Amino acid sequence: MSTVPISAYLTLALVLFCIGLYGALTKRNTVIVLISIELMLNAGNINLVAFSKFGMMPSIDGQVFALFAIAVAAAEVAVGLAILIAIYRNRKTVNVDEFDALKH
Amino acid sequence: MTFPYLLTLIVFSPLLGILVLAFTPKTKESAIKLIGVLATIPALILTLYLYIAFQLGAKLSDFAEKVSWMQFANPEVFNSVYSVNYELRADGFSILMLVLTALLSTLAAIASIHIKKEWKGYFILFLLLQIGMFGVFAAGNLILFFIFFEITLIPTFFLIGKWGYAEKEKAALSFLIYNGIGSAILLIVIMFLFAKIGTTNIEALMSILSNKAILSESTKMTLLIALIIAFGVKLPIFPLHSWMVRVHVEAPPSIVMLHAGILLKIGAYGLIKFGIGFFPEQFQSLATWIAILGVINLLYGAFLALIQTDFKKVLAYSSISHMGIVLIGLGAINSAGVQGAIFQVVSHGLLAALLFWLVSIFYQRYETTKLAELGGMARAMPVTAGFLLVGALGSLGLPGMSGFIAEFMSFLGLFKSMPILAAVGCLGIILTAVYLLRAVLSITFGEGKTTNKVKDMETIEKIPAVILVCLIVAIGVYPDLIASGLTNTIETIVIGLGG
Amino acid sequence: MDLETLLSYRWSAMTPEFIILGVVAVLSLLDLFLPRSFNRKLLGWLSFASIIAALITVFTLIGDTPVSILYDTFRLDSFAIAFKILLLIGAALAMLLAISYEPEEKLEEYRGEFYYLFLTALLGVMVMSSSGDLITLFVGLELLSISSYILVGMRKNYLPSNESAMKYVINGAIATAITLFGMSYVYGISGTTNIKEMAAALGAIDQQQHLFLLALAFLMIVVGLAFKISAVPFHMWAPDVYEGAPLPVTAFLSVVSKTAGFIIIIRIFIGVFFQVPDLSGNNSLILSLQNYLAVIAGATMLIGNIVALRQSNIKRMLAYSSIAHAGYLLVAVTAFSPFMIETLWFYLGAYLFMTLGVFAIIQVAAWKAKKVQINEFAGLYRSSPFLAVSLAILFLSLAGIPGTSGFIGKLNIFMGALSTEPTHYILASLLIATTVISYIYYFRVLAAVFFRQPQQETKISFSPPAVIVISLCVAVTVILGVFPNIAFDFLHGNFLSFNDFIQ
Amino acid sequence: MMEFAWIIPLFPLLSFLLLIVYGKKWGSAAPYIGMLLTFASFIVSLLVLVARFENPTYKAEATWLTIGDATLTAGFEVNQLNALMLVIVSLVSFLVHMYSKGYMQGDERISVFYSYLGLFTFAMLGLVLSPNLLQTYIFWELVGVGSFLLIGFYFYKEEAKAAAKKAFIMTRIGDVALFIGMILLFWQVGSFEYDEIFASVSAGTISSEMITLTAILIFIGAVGKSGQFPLHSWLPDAMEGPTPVSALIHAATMVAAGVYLVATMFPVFAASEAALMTVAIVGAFTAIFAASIGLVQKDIKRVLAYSTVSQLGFMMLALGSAGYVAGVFHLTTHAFFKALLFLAAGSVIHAVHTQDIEKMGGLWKKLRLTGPLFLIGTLAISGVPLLSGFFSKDEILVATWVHGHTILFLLAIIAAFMTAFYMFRLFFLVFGGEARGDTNHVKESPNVMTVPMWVLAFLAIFAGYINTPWFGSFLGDWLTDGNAALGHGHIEGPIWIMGLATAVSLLGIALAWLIYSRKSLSRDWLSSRAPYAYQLVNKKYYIDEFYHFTVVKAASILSRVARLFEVIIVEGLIKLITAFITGLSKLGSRMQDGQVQTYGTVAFLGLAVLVIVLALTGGYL
Repeated sequence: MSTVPISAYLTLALVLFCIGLYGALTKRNTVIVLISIELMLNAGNINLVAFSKFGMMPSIDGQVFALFAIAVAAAEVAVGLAILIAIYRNRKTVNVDEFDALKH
Repeated sequence: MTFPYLLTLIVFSPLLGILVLAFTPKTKESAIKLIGVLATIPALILTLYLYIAFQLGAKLSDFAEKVSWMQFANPEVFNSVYSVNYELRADGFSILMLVLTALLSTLAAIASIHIKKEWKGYFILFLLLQIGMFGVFAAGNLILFFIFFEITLIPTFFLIGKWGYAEKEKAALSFLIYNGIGSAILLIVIMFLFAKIGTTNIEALMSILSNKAILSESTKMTLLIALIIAFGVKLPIFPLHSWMVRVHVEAPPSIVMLHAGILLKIGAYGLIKFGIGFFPEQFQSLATWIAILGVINLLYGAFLALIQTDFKKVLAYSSISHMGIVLIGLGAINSAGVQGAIFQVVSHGLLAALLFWLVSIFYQRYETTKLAELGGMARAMPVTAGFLLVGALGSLGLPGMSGFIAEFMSFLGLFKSMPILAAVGCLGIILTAVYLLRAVLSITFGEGKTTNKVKDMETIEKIPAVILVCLIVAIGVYPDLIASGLTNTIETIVIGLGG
Repeated sequence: MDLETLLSYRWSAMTPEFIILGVVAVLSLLDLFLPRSFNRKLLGWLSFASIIAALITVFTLIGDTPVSILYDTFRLDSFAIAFKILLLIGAALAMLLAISYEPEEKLEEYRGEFYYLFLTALLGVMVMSSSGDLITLFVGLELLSISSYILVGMRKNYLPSNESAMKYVINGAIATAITLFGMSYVYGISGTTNIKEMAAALGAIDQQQHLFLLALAFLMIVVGLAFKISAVPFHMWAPDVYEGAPLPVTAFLSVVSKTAGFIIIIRIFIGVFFQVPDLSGNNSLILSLQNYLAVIAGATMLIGNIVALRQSNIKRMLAYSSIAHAGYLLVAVTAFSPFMIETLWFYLGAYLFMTLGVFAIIQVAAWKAKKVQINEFAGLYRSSPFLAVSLAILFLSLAGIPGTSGFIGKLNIFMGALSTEPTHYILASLLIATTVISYIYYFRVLAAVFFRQPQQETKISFSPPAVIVISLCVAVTVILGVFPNIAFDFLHGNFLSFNDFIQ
Repeated sequence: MMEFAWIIPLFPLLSFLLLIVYGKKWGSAAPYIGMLLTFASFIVSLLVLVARFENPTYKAEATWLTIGDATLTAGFEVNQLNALMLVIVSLVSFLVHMYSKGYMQGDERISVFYSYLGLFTFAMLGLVLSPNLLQTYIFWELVGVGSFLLIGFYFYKEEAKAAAKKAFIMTRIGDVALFIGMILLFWQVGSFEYDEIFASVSAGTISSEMITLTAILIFIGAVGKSGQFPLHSWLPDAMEGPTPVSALIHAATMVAAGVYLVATMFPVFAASEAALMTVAIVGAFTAIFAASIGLVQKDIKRVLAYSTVSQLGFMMLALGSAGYVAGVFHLTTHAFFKALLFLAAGSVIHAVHTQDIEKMGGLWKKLRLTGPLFLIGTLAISGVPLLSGFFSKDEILVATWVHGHTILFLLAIIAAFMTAFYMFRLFFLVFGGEARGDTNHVKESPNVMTVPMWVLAFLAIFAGYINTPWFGSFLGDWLTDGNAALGHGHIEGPIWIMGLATAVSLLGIALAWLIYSRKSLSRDWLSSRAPYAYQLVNKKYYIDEFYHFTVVKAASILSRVARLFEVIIVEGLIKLITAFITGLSKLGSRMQDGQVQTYGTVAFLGLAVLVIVLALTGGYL
């Protein structure tokens, strides 16, 4: 089987993380923002898994950690969407930049 | 014989009054006033007892108290370096200040009859303030000193802000901020000493710091300058004085009696006990600057007092000017100077209290302190006018009153170390006479301007004035009355200064 | 693993968690099946009782430490106990506030959730406080976060509540992501998630770039956790969320959630990074990276205190003041003095009481008022001297005036900053300076409360739980201010300066 | 007896305290208390003087204040000089007390007046008794207060207020000089005691410059008190006070205190030629300067005031010319005849209720007693032979001549001539000719006022005989006995000086008679000759104006500068800081724009910055 060096996975994760961050900070649509956050979390997961397989001292812990992380991420986004729905009821918009009643 | 917990009793005796007041209903005005005044009496008696015991040769160590208070770090794991004790002690100077505090507090409490509203809150805060002041002078270590020092700020803030005159809130806030900055600097110094030396006990620090090896020269110098700034705000030293003018103008007179009488003196107290006490050599190398600052204070205050149109402002600037004398005395760094400074602390305390009490009396009747609107008081209220004149003469340094002794000794000291500067400073003596006479004569002499029919002082109003005048004259006529108690304090200081 | 090993664990160590967990389950079921008419407040009292019970059990656990079960994922050391005490007390008081909380639109139908989400959040923190493994730390953290997201948005039909929840979620999720990313690097280098093994593994490494990566991970984790303690650079959500959230939740966030942040910070810093040699190899990584923390702490204090000056809404003002306090606490972390944990514990404890007291007062005083503007507090002294005086004492404590616990706490931090080598003069001076600035806004409120006349006479109706909270907080604040040794002796007597942290 | 000298000042002090406290209650009884107590102190001082004749100097002192290792003492001393002064002071004071009973009749604040008199007398006697410089200074100031209070007695009059203030402040200027001189001496000698000072002066332990400096500083103090040029201008204004006060304070006692001080410190002065010279010059100049102003004054009291200044100048001249005895002698005689003159003037004013001599005239017939009394005084001061003034002034002239100050001698002669002239001008204008105002309701003063005048008149005539060229210089010998530093009891001078003095005084009188009584010369005969000179003199050489435009203006300008500094720098700095902080907080809260993504960005940027720094510094910061 082919061996891809760990550095590749790490770079991928880093790139993914940055993309996610970029999306989270720039997109107007809240749903997309939440998805971008998913990307960031998954970047972390990739790291974990990669390390657990190709790390200098491989161990199963990383994958366990990743599983937990996935679950957590799911919950987080679920809550996010729920709140989005609640706010949509009152505000009739999903554009994150319009939620600025509280400021200064 | 020993005096267990005498100092603690003195410091916390006002608590009794606070408790009683807390359970007296708001509506019982006369009762509240009475309690307020009575609550200051125990402290007065105790301090007098302390003073007499001390004069009869009780050892200072008999008064000291020490109880472990808190450990930052676990004493079993670390040595007890990081532990703070509750320790009180007294020496000649602080005993003197304690007596002065107790006395002025009682008088100010009597003077509070002119307070218009909400006596309950007023007296509770008043007594809190008294606790703070006692604590400052009885504190045996710097942290305790700082704690009480800060405790004085809070009641004063509320007393100024609630019972003051038109601009009261502004005055209260600027009082708080200035003194906050001062105490912040003080805290840094204290904690630095604590962290680096491991104790804040005043005597211990004195002995440890006298050792050259501890702390570098420059560090000591920095600390000293920090201390001078910290206490300079309180004193106040030019140019840190603008808050004090505001307070003098806006605060209720009975509080100004305490403020000018005691609180400002905490600055001098700290400067003498810690500034000189801890860093004598450094202080010596700064002496010239201190003296110059003193002369500046003296003249600057005097010149500004010369053109004020509000009597309270005149008194405020005269306070600045008089604190200059303290600095001059300290700058002289010889026994005469230091003693002069201490005398000035006491004497100005009494005189300022007297003058502001009189201000309160005639403000009560004329509703103004503007020089332009007053005049010819000597006809309407001869007694008040007389006292006012006495007060003015006292604070312009008329021999036979306490002010002269202080002025005389301070200048005596300064003329030894730096005659030229002293000669310049003497201008201040003339100016003082000029502005005080200008102000007081335009109030008392001349044709009466105000038309309100007024009564002269009531008997109750006379009590504080008479007591104060008696003390002022007593000190002026026989200064050894208090000088004798100070000898060892001054000796230690002067020895620290190296002769 | 087989049953024996399972049974061989001393589960008793987890009793408090079990109690909370059980009550959560019960509550959710009850809430589901009980009829609408049933007064949900009783559930509140039930959960309060459960917290108290947990607290008592925690006290019984003092002494036989450290206990470690489940392969060290759960460890009960003196640190865990000490902080659980704080957490439970804070949660109990916050719960009292929640019970007496009455927004103008009734939240009857979801009052139940309100309570057990409180408990789940609490559970998360408790797990964190005694977890010996990155995974449990992370899960606990998220349990807390997710519950509190919902709590913030609890007032469904109240727009600010929704909005603040939204902001909280987005920021929180980003923070989580950053933290996770950082953690993944740490795991990658050490090859384990168990803190103790990590410490061993990391202590051994010598490769430059690994250390560099660790430093990077350190910074990411710091920034990620800065969100929880609302410190620079992740502080900006705090004012908005504090303003929008229901008041008890605000209280909960500013106390329990902040404590949680510091718990995880200490766990990771001391457990992991303190063991790592720095790039030069002769010093601990955390010590050589102190300056980064110092910068963060300084910036937090400055921003918190300075921006607070302009706030007209008291909840926002308190938000900034809580940012400032995070800064003060970070000073202690930065200094890393030998008695850092005591310092943090004491300060968090003091902070807990004064903050909750203040929020309780606001809840009582601003009963009807939708928005809580500072000038609406004018003349509070007239309408209720009790509230006014209590507020004064608590504010004095927040401002660090002697005679209150706040002063002792600050003194402690200050001592730490000055007694260590290298001495943090600048940080200490900054702490004091910003404290003086803080006088301005605290005392401006007091000036309004005491010196001004009320605009309109508002009848204040006291609810017993809130009054209990207020009096308790004031009492403790003063007592700890006058006799701090009550707390210190308790610490020193029972936890022996936390030297069982990693064994 | 002398060991009880300390009791002398206590009587007036007692009267002061009693009257200030109970005066209101006792009302009309007040004067008697005052008189009684001052009389008591007069008797005691008389006894002390008698005792001093056979016994040596007595001195007693006790610790007053300990400063470090130095201890200051307080006590009292009885030597020739102050024994003499005690009598003069207490006597004049007693007489004035008595006189005031009549003069102040009907004033509702008479008790206050008497209490002030008591205070002053106490201070003056204390001053005289002081054995050391510090104590002298203390009473010196108290005397000033006494005078201040009495000048300002009519407090509702703006002039009185101004005069009182002026008096206090101008003397204060002198006092500060004295203060400095005193302290400088202390650090030289290590003590304030006179005898120790003199000892170390004679021992030569003090550098001559220091002696000169301190001597001159002390002399400035004297200048202030004795209204010498340039600090003289308060004295004429002080005439705003009640006339008895002018008699007591501003003629007989306080103003003489300056002379007394110089006399007491004479050994120090004697040790420095320069100091003596200064004293002499200032004295002589003042003498002629004041006399010239006296020529044109229209206010009866002001004429006397300027004559006082000028006479004090004579005394200073005497002391400056080493004529210790002459100085003290003139001090004594002057005390009597000037007090007499003032009291007489007072009784005139009492009668006609004006002080403007233009509105008087022809009072000789009306005031049968006052007239002659005034004449006696006038003759005495003009130095007409056989009256006291003649002898003392002669002594001074001799001393000046012998000491070799030819110019000063001339000035003195001219001054003497002027004295004679303006005094008789005054006399003729007031008593001679016809009434210019309405004089029908004018009546003689009561006995209580005339009796003291008789006593003084007696002394004004015969006091001179205690020290004459013919019947032996008893006073001088006694004063200088056992104290070489004070010079000889009697200085032999050429006999023609006496003739000259007599001549000029008679000349002055004659001229005055020609112009004002016989009117053979028109009144503006002289003034029309030199109008500018006249103007100059009439305006008192514009001294007050000069001060107003220099000192006062300077002070007020400085004050304004200080205020500007206060407003701009001190307050401004604070405003700047507060503005800065509020600006920062404004910025901070503006950044909080409610956009959740901004918050995220900030966090990210924060992280980025930290990471970049880490990358750049490689972990070390």
